[in-house]
Amino acid sequence: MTDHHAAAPPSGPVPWDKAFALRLLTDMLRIRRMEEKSAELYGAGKIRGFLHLYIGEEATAVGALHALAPDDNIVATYREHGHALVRGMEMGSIMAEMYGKHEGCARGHGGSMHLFDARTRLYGGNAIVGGGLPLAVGLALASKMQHEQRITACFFGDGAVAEGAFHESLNLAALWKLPVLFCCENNLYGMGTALERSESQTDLCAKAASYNMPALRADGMDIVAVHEASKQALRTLRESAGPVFVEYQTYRFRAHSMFDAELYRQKAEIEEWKTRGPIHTFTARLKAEGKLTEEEFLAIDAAANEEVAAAVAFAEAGTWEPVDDLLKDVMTPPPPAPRPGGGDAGSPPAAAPCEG
Amino acid sequence: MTDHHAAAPPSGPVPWDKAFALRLLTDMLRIRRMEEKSAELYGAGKIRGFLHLYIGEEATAVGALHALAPDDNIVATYREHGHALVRGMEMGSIMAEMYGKHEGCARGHGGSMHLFDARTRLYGGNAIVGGGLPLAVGLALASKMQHEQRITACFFGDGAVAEGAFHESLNLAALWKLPVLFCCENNLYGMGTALERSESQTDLCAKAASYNMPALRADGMDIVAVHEASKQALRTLRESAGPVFVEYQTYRFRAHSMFDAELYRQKAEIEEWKTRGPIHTFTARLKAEGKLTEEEFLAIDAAANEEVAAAVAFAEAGTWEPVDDLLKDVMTPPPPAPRPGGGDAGSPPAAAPCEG
Amino acid sequence: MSRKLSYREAMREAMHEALANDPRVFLMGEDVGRYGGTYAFSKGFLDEFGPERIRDTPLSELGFVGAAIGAALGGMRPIVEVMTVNFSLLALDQIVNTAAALRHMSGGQFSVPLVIRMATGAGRQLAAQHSHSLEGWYAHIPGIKVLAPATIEDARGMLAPALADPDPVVIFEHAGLFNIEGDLPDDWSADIRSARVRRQGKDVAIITHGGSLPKALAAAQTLAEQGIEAEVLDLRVLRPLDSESIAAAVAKCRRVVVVDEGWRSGSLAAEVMARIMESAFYELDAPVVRVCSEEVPIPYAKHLEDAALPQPEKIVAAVKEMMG
Amino acid sequence: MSRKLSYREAMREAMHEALANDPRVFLMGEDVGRYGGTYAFSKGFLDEFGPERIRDTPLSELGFVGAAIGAALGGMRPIVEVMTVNFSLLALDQIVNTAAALRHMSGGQFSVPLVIRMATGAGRQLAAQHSHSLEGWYAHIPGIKVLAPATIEDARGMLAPALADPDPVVIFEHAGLFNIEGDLPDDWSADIRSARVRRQGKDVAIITHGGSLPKALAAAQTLAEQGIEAEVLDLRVLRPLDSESIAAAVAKCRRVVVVDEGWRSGSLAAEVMARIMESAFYELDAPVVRVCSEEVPIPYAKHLEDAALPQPEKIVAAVKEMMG
Ligand SMILES: Cc1ncc(C[n+]2csc(CCOP(=O)(O)OP(=O)(O)O)c2C)c(N)n1
Ligand SMILES: Cc1ncc(C[n+]2csc(CCOP(=O)(O)OP(=O)(O)O)c2C)c(N)n1
Ligand SMILES: [Mg+2]
Ligand SMILES: [Mg+2]
Repeated sequence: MTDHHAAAPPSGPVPWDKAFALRLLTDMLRIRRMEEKSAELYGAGKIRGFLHLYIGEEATAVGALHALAPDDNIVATYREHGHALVRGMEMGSIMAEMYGKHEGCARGHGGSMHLFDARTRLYGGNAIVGGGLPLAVGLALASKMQHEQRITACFFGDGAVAEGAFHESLNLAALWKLPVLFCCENNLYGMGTALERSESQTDLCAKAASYNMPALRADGMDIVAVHEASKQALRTLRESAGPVFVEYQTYRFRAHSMFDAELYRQKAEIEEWKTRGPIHTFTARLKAEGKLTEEEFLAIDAAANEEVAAAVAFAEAGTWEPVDDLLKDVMTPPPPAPRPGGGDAGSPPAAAPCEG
Repeated sequence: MTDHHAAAPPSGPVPWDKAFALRLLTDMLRIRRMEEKSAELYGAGKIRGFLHLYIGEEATAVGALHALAPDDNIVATYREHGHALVRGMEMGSIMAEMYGKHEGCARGHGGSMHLFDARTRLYGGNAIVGGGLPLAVGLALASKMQHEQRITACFFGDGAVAEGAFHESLNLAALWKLPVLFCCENNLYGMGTALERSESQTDLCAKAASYNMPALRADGMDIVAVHEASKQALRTLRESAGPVFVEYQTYRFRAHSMFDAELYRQKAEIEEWKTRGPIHTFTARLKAEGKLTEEEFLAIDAAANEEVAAAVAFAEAGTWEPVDDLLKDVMTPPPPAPRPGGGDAGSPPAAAPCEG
Repeated sequence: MSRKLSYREAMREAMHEALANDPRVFLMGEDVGRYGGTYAFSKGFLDEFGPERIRDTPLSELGFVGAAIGAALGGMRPIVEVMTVNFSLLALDQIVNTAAALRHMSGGQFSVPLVIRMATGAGRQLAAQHSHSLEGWYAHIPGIKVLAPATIEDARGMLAPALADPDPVVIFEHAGLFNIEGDLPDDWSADIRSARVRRQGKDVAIITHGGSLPKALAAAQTLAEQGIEAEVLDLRVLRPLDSESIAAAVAKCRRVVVVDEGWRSGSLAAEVMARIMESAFYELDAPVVRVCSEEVPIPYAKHLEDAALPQPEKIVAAVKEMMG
Repeated sequence: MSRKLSYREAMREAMHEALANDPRVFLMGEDVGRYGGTYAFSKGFLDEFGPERIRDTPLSELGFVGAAIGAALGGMRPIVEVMTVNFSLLALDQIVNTAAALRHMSGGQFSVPLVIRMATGAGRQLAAQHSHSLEGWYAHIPGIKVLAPATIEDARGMLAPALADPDPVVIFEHAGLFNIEGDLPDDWSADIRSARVRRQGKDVAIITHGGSLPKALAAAQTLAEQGIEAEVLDLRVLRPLDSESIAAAVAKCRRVVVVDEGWRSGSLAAEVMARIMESAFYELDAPVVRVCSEEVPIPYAKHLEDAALPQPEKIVAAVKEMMG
């Protein structure tokens, strides 16, 4: 946990065993390589629509998600490729979705902004800024009412903090003591709008306090800080039996989307942040501590690249959903027999999530 | 300024000259008598729709509004009879509006919840909880951009604090340093929902801090406290050249509206608050200080009752807007001649507010 | 056999049954608990089912409707009460962009078994901000069902199938109906698929729904006294519309008046007319006409409000003008 | 004489002119300043007019649209850019319950001279939450005007009269049009009252607006090659609708296809059909048909998105089926 804008190098040794450290490094690299390829494929017209890259921010999703249990719920934004991958989705399924193929996780209906996965409990991929927050509150409400241990992690950007949905959601979660981990990925900009032109109070943790909600802040460029803060946040969440807010201070190295001319920030600022890139700093640290050799690094990277190549091949080989199925999933197909009258709700409907 | 729930009697002498003190007492009594009559008229079917009484809360509007300049802007809620009256609207115009008469301030279009008055810059009367807040921000923005000294006072209830509109408005006002006085009339309930079941943080001033906005709290049952706090808030507003939040802790003695069975609060609680009634406590204080005699009080009260009687007579004598005019004010009537092309915006349209 | 009860009681009974029968069902919304429901629909529920299942919400329409969507995704069966359609404007983003879109957008992986109830309509002098009739807007959204119970039977019967439906269902309850009373037959039944003929006739079909149904029936009564037999079709299900019943009414009567409390331009009535144009044009003996609300924010004063809304007299006049 | 420019340049020029001519005019919205406008409509404005008048807003659609309404009330002439219609759902309460209602509700005391601009429409593979066409919803609201400039001339010309209008005006700019180029005659003019015929014809009238106009014109071209002369009527003003021009098109062609990117049920197309039903029924040689979007949250994949939206081929097919 560091101060706002603190650029201090992480202190102390990496507190993890080698296997775990390399697992996290690997996941960051997998995201990076997948997204670099995605940008290329966007240029080639294979991926279309909006594409928001997470490059530079990988430590946040990787560090935070590795603190969660496999059956926790995740709600994310349109900048969610990394979250989807770390949660355990097949890279091919993600890539195929970005291609718009039938083999994509959402059969090509959603694209880059709408990755969904019932198996890993990823509830999107939401393209409305702030739109995922109320949903996360409701998922947590369902867990609480059903006496599940499950928590719901909700990712959103600094820009979302200004939305009414943020306010209403934090209040509801705190009022009802719901197990939500509010994960604010503060990359200092919402599109071209810097945080200080978006918030009268730029200390986002101070905002959480106004809901009586415990808050912590982590250096989002440092995977160790992210992961440890996330674990701490989860401990607080269980102890206080209520929501916790975590601010991850991070930075996106690329444009907001593929259409952004980046008039609003200086090259020098970007370069400065790049010196804190989460992958190369962690790599250097692990090497310095003797937990990683250059060969190992190259092997991890090669594997990531291979996985990307396989994912692309999978997407390329994918098929197009038949146009005749266009309306198929607008509504759930009706049950076989019509309901009799008399007010009995009958047999329970298919549970949600329904493994589609 | 007192603590939450503090029932301590106001300390110190009334710091005003007799004339001013009686002016404020008079206004409180005028509101009280007007509303008592309104309730009666509602029972008689003369007033219809929703009617929300301010009885018990009079010190807030009277104390706050007397701190303002005549050309400041006011934005209020559906519980705004008092605000309208104190601002200087004719009681007859208010009463006629509640009757739905053509002579009402809004020609009978609005009723009790929608009192408007261009002359005194009362911008409603808004029946959407939280709906007036963005409007107040915009009015203040207009003042600032036009280099006017005008401030905008925005009244809203404790219930409105949970709305996204509150969050977005406070942030905008603080971010842009706009001259808005956010006047929260905390009467502890939003309809039947007590503050602690509506807010995870019941210290509403703590909420304001999350926007970096100065906040103060006043005992809303004590007109001296209300007025002095409001003046203090206005000084702060001018010094900080930005918005200020004031919480007036008050209580409504009557039901939320005429339909409310008041299942959600105890008789004893109401009775306890009634001991702090703003009119009788202030009356007693003035008498104790020798600023008011019983005769004077009776004269003021009699005048208020006469004003009410005259207002009712005015409303009774009023006419119904012709049905043929139903669509008249949906849009502003078109200007005499059609605009020529060429992109010149032509002569400026009627300025708003347009003295209708 | 039958028994008498009010619309309010019927809906209350339906909710009570749902809460009693299915532990996944819960009710949330502003003042559903301690206050007993703005319209007293849930009076006594808090004591019986407790604050976990009768959940008072802060004033945060966007937030709590979104939370209800999330709770439905998470395995519950929420009934979320948005006090009135007027306030639902604040929640539309969650309804359109999440509840309605989620199933298709996720490639069929997730469904949202949510019921949203709201009061709708004008007629009680509540003025411009509290008198909307926006059923037509909701009926435009793919991915949801929209219901408008207008009878005791439907108030009693539509909730259960709505809760059993795996997709979001929005129920509009016209505030003008809450106090009507009627007989509920013991063998009542209600589907959420079909329109229903509420009065048989042959000369003209009056197609309507919700709060306009009693007005249409009153008009039909008046017309009958003048020798015109009007059929009254209650749409009941506003999305998906029961085109077959509409076409049948046209085929039978060959003349149609659509009555809808929405503002005229862009009303649901327009959609009914478009459907008739598309599928039953050649069966018409005269152009379909509509009786809608005037295009004005609904005014407070009673005579103005009355003038702004559909009324039996206007329906009668429209029919008689059409009959020539 | 004329000069060539793009839709984007035309709108930019119109805003520039308004800002330069009237100190009360200012532009506010998400990323209108430093970013240069999401669609680059306001590139360079910040430097020229400064941050007071080119005002980047936080992500708070309800708040800043409401603030724009207040600023209009307070004597300014705001142009508020809601990035896209999709996000305007968050601001609908302020638009419906305040901007549109205020004048009537206050008995004519206050008017709201506000211009709200927003991008609309699908076609760029932005999927379910970013592809709405909700002009029809807006066209339902009394108290506002709704415009849909679909040509270079209208992009250039409709803003000034919208700003001069004392009431709220909502301008829908279809994102598929931003890059179109065309000739702007020196004597261009634009009103905000009337529909306009974009192509003369006699066999069938295609009535449309916004992003569907180029599709309708393309269809008309194809039809012309097959000997069918289609008239293309661009509605331009969606509220109030120009019923006279619609009636004239019906009277001239006697056959009508309405093309509208809104979802079919409850679309603006339904309203056009209802108007024709009401006022020109006997002039029709065949029932009016409509080509709308399929009733599905718009999917991402191109072939699915294409299938969901109106296309020239579908228009051609609809016309040919109608012509028998
Ligand atoms: C309600 C809404 N308004 C506007 C947009 C357009 N938009 C998409 S992303 C974005 C910036 C969001 O910034 P932030 O929350 O910080 O997330 P980041 O993109 O930085 O990860 C904006 C304005 C949107 N998608 N939704
Ligand atoms: C957006 C919205 N939601 C719900 C309502 C219904 N309603 C009217 S007043 C009210 C309570 C508001 O409480 P508060 O803000 O504390 O003001 P008070 O009535 O106590 O003065 C509610 C829920 C409304 N008018 N607007
Ligand atoms: Mg950001
Ligand atoms: Mg209150």
